[in-house]
Amino acid sequence: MLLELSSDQQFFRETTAKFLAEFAPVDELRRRRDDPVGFDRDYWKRGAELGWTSLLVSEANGGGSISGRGVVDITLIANEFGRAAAPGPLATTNVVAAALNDAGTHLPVLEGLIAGTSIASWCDGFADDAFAMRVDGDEIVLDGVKRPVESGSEADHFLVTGRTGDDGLRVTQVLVPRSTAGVTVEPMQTVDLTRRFSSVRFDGVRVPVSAVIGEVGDGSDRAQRLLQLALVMLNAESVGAMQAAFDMTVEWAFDRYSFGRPLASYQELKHRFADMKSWLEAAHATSDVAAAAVQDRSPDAGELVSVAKAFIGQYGAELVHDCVQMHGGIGVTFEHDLHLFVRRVTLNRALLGTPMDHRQRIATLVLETPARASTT
Amino acid sequence: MLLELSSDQQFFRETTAKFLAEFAPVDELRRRRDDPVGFDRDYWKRGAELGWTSLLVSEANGGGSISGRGVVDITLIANEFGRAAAPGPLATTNVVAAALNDAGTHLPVLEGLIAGTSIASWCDGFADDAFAMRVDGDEIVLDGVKRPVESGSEADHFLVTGRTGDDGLRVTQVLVPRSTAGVTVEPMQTVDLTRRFSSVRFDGVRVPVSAVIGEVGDGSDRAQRLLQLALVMLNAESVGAMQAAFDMTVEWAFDRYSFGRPLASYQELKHRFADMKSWLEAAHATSDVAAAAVQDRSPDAGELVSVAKAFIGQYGAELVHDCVQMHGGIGVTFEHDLHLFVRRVTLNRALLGTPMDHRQRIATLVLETPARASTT
Amino acid sequence: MSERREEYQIEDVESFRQRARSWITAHVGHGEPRGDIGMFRVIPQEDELRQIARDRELQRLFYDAGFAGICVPTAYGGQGLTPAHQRVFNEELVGYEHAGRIQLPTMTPCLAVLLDFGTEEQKQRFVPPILKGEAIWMQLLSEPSGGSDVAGALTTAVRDGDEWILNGSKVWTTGAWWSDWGLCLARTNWEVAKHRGLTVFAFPLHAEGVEVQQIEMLNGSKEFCQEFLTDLRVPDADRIGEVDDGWTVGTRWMFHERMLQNSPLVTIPMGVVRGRAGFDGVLDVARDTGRVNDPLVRDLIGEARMLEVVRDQLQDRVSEGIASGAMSDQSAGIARLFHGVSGTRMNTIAFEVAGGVGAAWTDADGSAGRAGLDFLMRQTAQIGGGTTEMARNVISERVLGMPRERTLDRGVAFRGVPRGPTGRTN
Amino acid sequence: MSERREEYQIEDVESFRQRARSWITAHVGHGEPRGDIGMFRVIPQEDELRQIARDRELQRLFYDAGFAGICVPTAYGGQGLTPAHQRVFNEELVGYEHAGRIQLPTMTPCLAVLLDFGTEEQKQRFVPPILKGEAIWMQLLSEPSGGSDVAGALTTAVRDGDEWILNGSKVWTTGAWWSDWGLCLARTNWEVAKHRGLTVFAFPLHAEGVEVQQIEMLNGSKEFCQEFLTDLRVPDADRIGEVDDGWTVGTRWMFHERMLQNSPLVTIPMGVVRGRAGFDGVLDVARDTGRVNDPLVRDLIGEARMLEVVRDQLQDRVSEGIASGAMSDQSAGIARLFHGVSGTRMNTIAFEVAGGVGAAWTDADGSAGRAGLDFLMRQTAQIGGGTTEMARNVISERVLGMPRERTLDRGVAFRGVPRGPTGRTN
Repeated sequence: MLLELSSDQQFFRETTAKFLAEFAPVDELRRRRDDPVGFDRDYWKRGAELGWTSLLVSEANGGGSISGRGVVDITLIANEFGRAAAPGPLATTNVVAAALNDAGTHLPVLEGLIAGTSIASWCDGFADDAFAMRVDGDEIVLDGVKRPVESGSEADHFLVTGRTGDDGLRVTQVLVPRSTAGVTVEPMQTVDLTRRFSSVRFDGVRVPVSAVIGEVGDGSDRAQRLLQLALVMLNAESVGAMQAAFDMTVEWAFDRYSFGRPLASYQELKHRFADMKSWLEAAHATSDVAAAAVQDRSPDAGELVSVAKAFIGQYGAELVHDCVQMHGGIGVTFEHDLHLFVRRVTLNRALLGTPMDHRQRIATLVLETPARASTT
Repeated sequence: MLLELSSDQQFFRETTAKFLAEFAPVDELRRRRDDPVGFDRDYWKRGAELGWTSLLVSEANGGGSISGRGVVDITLIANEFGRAAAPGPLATTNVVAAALNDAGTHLPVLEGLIAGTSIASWCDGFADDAFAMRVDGDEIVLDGVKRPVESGSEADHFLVTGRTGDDGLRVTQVLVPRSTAGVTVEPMQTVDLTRRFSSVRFDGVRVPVSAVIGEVGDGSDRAQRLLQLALVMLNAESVGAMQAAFDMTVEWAFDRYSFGRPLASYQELKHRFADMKSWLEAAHATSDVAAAAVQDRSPDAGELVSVAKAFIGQYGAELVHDCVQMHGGIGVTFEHDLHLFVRRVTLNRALLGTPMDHRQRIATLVLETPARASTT
Repeated sequence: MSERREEYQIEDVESFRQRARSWITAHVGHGEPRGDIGMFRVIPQEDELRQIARDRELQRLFYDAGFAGICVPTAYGGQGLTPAHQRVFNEELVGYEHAGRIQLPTMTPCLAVLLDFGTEEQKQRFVPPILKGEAIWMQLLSEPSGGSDVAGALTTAVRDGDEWILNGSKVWTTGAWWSDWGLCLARTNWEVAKHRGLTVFAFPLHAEGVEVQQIEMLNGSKEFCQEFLTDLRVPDADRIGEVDDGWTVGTRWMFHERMLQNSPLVTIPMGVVRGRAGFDGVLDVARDTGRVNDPLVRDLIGEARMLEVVRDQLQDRVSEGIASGAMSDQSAGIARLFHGVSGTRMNTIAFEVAGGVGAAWTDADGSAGRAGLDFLMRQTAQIGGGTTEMARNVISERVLGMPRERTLDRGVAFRGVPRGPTGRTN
Repeated sequence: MSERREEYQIEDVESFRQRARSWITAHVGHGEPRGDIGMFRVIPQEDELRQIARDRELQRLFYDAGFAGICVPTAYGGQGLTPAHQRVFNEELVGYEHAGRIQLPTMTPCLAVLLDFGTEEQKQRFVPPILKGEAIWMQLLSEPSGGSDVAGALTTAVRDGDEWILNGSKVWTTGAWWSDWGLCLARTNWEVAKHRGLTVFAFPLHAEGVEVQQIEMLNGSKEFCQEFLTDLRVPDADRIGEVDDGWTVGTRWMFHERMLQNSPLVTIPMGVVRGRAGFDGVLDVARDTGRVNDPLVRDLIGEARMLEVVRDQLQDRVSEGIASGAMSDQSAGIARLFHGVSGTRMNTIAFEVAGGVGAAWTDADGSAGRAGLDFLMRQTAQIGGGTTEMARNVISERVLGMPRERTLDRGVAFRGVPRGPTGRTN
C-alpha cells in the first residue's frame, strides 16, 4: 500500500476496513467454508455503497474515484480485502465494470454492477483458452469452456472474450446473460475459504450482436487492459494478506516463549523476519508502482504488472509459509487465523498466471522492446 | 567420500594427500596463476607412480585398482585433488586411459599415460558440438572445434568423438596425435588457478583408420561411459573442495570474534552451518552412490551421475559462497586460501553441463524409463 | 536394542528373503503401489476406523507367521533377527498390503523406548500386544505451550502412594482417538532445572481422566488430537525409567522419532513413505496437466527427482554412519533437515506445475487437483517430527560442537523460568 | 543536512532541468551508456590513474558551471538546492560523461558526515576542495580484526597537546592510493564501553605515518587498500565531532553509507550504477551465448529483470519513506538487504546462462567470458558496504524492535572484551 494517502483516501480505506471488521470477521469466514456462494448479496450491496464497484467507472457513467486515480484507489480496497481475507467478487466485478465503462455499452447492466444489485463475472484468464467464437449473421456463437470463473454460480452476466474474423485474429468481447440457452455452470473446488469459482461451459450459445461490448473485433486492447486491472487487484490483495500474516507473526514472536526467551530474541528467527520485511516492503512497492502505471496507461504497464505478479506470487507464498513455520503446528490448524491469509496468497499466486508464467512474459516483453534490443 | 575405507584404500588416499601437501601447497598454486601449463611434468609423473593414472585400466593392460573397484578408488584421488585444489589433468587423462583400455587399442599410448610420461586430452563435452567426421577410404577426416579441452596445450594426444556413417548416427572415436597437420591449439582463460583449457581446432585433419579407438562406429556406449567417468571424477573433486572450504570456515567461526563472541556462537550463522553440513553430507552421499553405479555399470548410472552433478553443482556453489560470506571481505582476497576451493567448485559446476542441463537430462531419463512411465 | 541370537542360530538373510517372499506371495493381498501415510488426507472417520482395523488384522497376520517384530528379542514375542532381515522383509513387501498406518509412532519411538528403558516386567507386558496389533501406542510429548521445547513440559505428575496423579494437556498425537496406549513425558519436580524434573509414564488413552479431542487441520484433516489429562491416576508400575530422569528417556525417544521408517522396528514396504507426495506427486501433476513436454516443467521435474534421490542417499549415508559409529546419533538431524527442506520444495514445485489448477479444480483434474490443498500444508514437512529449526540447532551444537544457544531455563528451578512477556511463570 | 534557501529564491525544478540540459548538451561529452563502477574490474594502474584524473576534471567542470554540490549550502561552495534538483540533474546526465568514480565515498558518506558534524571552520576548509574535485576522501572505518563490528575499532588515538597520535590499521578503502583525505574512526578511551570511547579524525592519506597498501582480490582487482598508521600526528583541529562521541558520528556515517547513489549529494547519471552487472549483465550473457530463445534462459531473464525492477522500486519506496518520515533512517537496511541478495542471485543467473563459457573462455566470447570471474566475486554484493547479516540485525532490532543480540562487549570497559578463543584482549 502507498506510504502516504490523502485524507480522502485514508477515510475511504478506513471505512472499508471497519466495515469488513464488522461484517466479515474471521469466525464468519470459517462459517462460510461450505457455503456454495461464499458471500451475502446484502453484504455485497452495502460494500458497493461504500464505493467498491464504482472506482473504475467514470462519473458520467455513474461511478467515480476518490483521488481522480481510480486504479490506485481500488488497490486500497483490494489491500483491505487481503488484510481481512474478505469475501466477495471484487476483482471480477470491477473488471467487467471497467470493460463496460470503457466501451460505453450495456450501461443498464453497469448500473446494476455499481449498485451491487447485480454480479458479473469476467471469464478470461492469463492465457487464451481453446474457445470458439464466430459471427453468424446478427448473432455471435460461442463454444467452449472458460475456467476458473470467479463467482460464476452467482453471476448474472458473463464477460467472454474470443477471436473472430476470417483470420481469427480480431478480439471480440461479449456480455452473455446467465440465462442464455447453452450456458452451464459447474462449481469447482478451491483453496480459498470464501472465494468461489466455476467452470462455465458454452454449448453453441447464441447472443445477438448487441451483446458485443464495444464493437466486433475491437476488444484486443481492452482485453489486455482488463488483465492488467485484474492483476493490479490480485496483487494489492495479496500484499494485504501478506501484511496481515506478517503482523500476526511478529506479535506471536514477541508473545511466544521458548526455552525461557521470546521467539523474537532468537537471531535466526530475527533474520528471517528481516528477510520477510524486505519482501513485504518490496511487494508493497512493486504493487503500487504497477497500479500507478496501469492508471496512467503507461507503455510499460504490462511489464510492471507482470513483475509485480511474479514477485508477489513467489515471495508472498514464501512469506506466508515462513509465518506458518514460525507458528509451528498451530499454524496449520483450522482454528488458527493464519491460514485465511495463506489461502488468499496461495489463490492469487495460482490465478492469472504463476510466477513462472509471468517471468516468461517479462522476458518476452523485455526482448521485444526495441530500445533495449538496441543496447547491444 | 565413503564413510568407511578399506585399509588399502585408506593408505592409498593418505599417500596422495601427503604427496599433494608436499608438492602442491597453496603458495605453489598461487605461483602458478600465470603459468601457461599449470603443473610440472615431473609432478605428474610422480603422481602417476602413486597410481593416479592406472585405476581405470585392467591389470592385463598395465593398470590396476586398489579395491577391485577402480571407479570407486579414483574418487578417493579426485576427492584429495579437490581438498588440495591440486593441479594436473586427472579427469581428462583417466578418461582417455579408460577409453583405450576399454577398446584395447593404442596400448603403447596407454602405457605412456599410465607411466605419466604422456598426456592425453579428452575433447568431448556434455552436449554434441557441431563437429564433422567422415571416413574417406582408409582415413578419417575431422573438421571443427572442440572446447574447452583440459590441458590441451600439454596433450600429446586428443581423443575426439564424432558421428560417421551414411545416416550420421554411428559414433566413432579417434586418437589424434597432437603433431597431426591441421590441429591448432588455442589457450583459453579459466576460473581455476592451475587447470588449463584450450580450444582445439581440427581443419581437415586426416588420420589413418588405425587411429580409431576400437572400431569405426562402435563408440556410442563408450562415449556415454566416458562422460559418466568424467562426471564421477568432477563430482568427487568438487566434494573434496567443498569439504576443504567447509572445514576452513568452521575453524574460522570458532576463532573469529565479533562483538566479544565467536562467530560460531551466533544462531543465524550456526543454522547456516547446519544447512551447509546437510548439503555437504548429501554431496558425499550422492557422489559415492553415483560412482558405485558407474563402477557396476548399473542401468541407472546415467541418471545417478546427473543427479549428483546437478546437486553438487548447485549446492556446492552455494556452500562455498556461503563460506565466503562467513569470512567477509578477506574471503575474496587473493592472499586468502578460500578462493582456491571456490574456483574448483565453480569450474566443475560449469564443466560438462550446468545444474540446469543435468536437471533436463534427469527429466528426460525419468520420463523415458518404461517402469516409471507405467506407474500412472 | 535388539539382542542378537547367537551367531549360529540366525537365519541367513537370503534364505530369510526366500521364506518371506514365499509367504508374502501366498498370504498377503496386493496393495496400492504407493502409500499416502501421514499426508493429512481428508477421509471420513468410518473409513479411517476401517483402515485401522484392517491394519490390526495385517499386523496379527504378520505376527502369526513369525514376521512381526523382526528385530525384537524372542523373549518379547519378536523374531530376534537383525536390521538386515527387516530391510529384506520391507523390500519383499513392496506391492503388497501392509499395516503402515499403525507402525508410527507405535513401533518407533514408543516400542523402541519401551525396549530401551522398560523393566523386564514392562517389556513382557507391553511388547507382545504391540506386535500382535492389539495395542496401538501414541507419543504424548508436545504441549500446547511448548513448541519445540519438549523438555519444558508443564503436564504435572504428583505422587500419591503407589500411584501418580497427572494433570495437563498434550497435543499433536496422531490418531489418539483410535489408539490404545500413550507414552507421556510429565514434570515430577518443579524445584530443579528443566531437564532434571521429568518422568515418563505409560497409560491407556481410554482411561478415566483422559479426554481426547481431534484437531482439525486447515485442510479438514483430523489426523491429530489433543489430550486433556484431569486427575488421571497412573500406577507407579507404569512409570518408564527413573523418577526425575525422564530426559534420559526423552533424548533417546527423540532420536528414535527422527529414525521414522528407517527404524529397524518398522514394517513398511520399501519406498512407500518415501515415494508419496515427493517426486511421484510432481510427476502425477505434470502428467495430469499435460505439461511433461514443457522444458520449464522438465526443469522442475529434474529438480524434484534430484532432491528425492539425494534425500534418500543422504538418509542411507546417515543411517549407515550411525550404525557403524562413524557418525553420532545426533547426525540423524542432518537427514531430518534435508527431508524437511526438500519436502517443502517438492511441494512448491508440484504447485507451480499445477498452474491455474492449483487455484481451482474439479474432480476431473486428477492429482493436479490436490496440489492446491497440499501447498497450504507445505510447512508440515518442516514442522512435524521436530522442526527443522531444532534440527539445525542439533547439527550446529551437537554435531559441529558450536556453542549452545543461550537459554534462560538452564540451571534454575523450572518454576522460575519465564513463559511469557508478562513474566508469568504459572 | 542541506539547508534550503528561502522558498522564493529556489529555482523551479523544471527550469533547472532546462538549464542543466542546455549546459550538459553543450559542454559534456557522451559517455558509456552503462557504467561499471565498483565491479572489481581488473584494469592497469595507469588506466585507473587516467580515469581518476579525468573524473577530477569533470568534477571541476561541474563546479565551475554551478552544478557541483547541488544540495550543499552556498556558504560551502554548493548550490543550496534540493534533492529534487539533484535527481533532475542525474536524469539529464544519462548518456554523458560524469565523475562517477570519485563520488563514493567522497560525497557520501564523507562529505555528508562533514556537513553533519564538521565545525563551521572545518566545513569552510574541507567542503570546497571536495566540490572542485581537488580532494578525494576515503572512509577509514573497517579494521582487519573487526568484521562487521566497526565500533570495535582497535586503531588508537592518544592525545598529545594539540595533537593526537594515531596507531593501527584500516582496511577495505577503495582506491586510497590515489585519494587525498581519510575520515577515520579511532579509539580514544579503552576504559569505557565499546561505543563510548571512539572519536573521528580527518587526515591526509599522504601524510607521514600513513602507509597505503593495495589489496589484491581473488580476480586480480586492486580496488581496495589497507592503511597502516604509525605514530601519525593529527591536529585536534581535524577532529570531527566530540572526543569519545565518535559513535554518534559513526551511526550517521553508516546511514549515509547505506544511501549509496541514492544520496542527494551524489552526481551519477540515473541508472548507471544500478544497471551494470544486474539484469543487463544477464541479458548480455544470454545474447553472447545465443540463448535468448531458450525458454529456460528466458525464465532466468524474467527472474533477473523482476529482481532488478523490484529492487529499484523498493529503493525508491524506502528513500521516500525516510525522506517523509514515514520510515525510520534504519529502514535503509531493508533496501540494502534486498540489493545484496538480489545481486548475488542475478550474478548466479548470469553464470548459469553462460553455461560452459563460465568455466573457460576466449576473448571472442564477449560478455559471457566475464561471467566466470564475476561469479567468483558473487558475495561482494552481500559484503561490501555493510554485510547483509548486519542489515538483518538492523532491520529486526531497529525497525521491528526485536530484542538486541546479546553481546559480550556492552557495559564493560573495552579493554576487557574477548577478542579471540584464548581470551586474548590485547
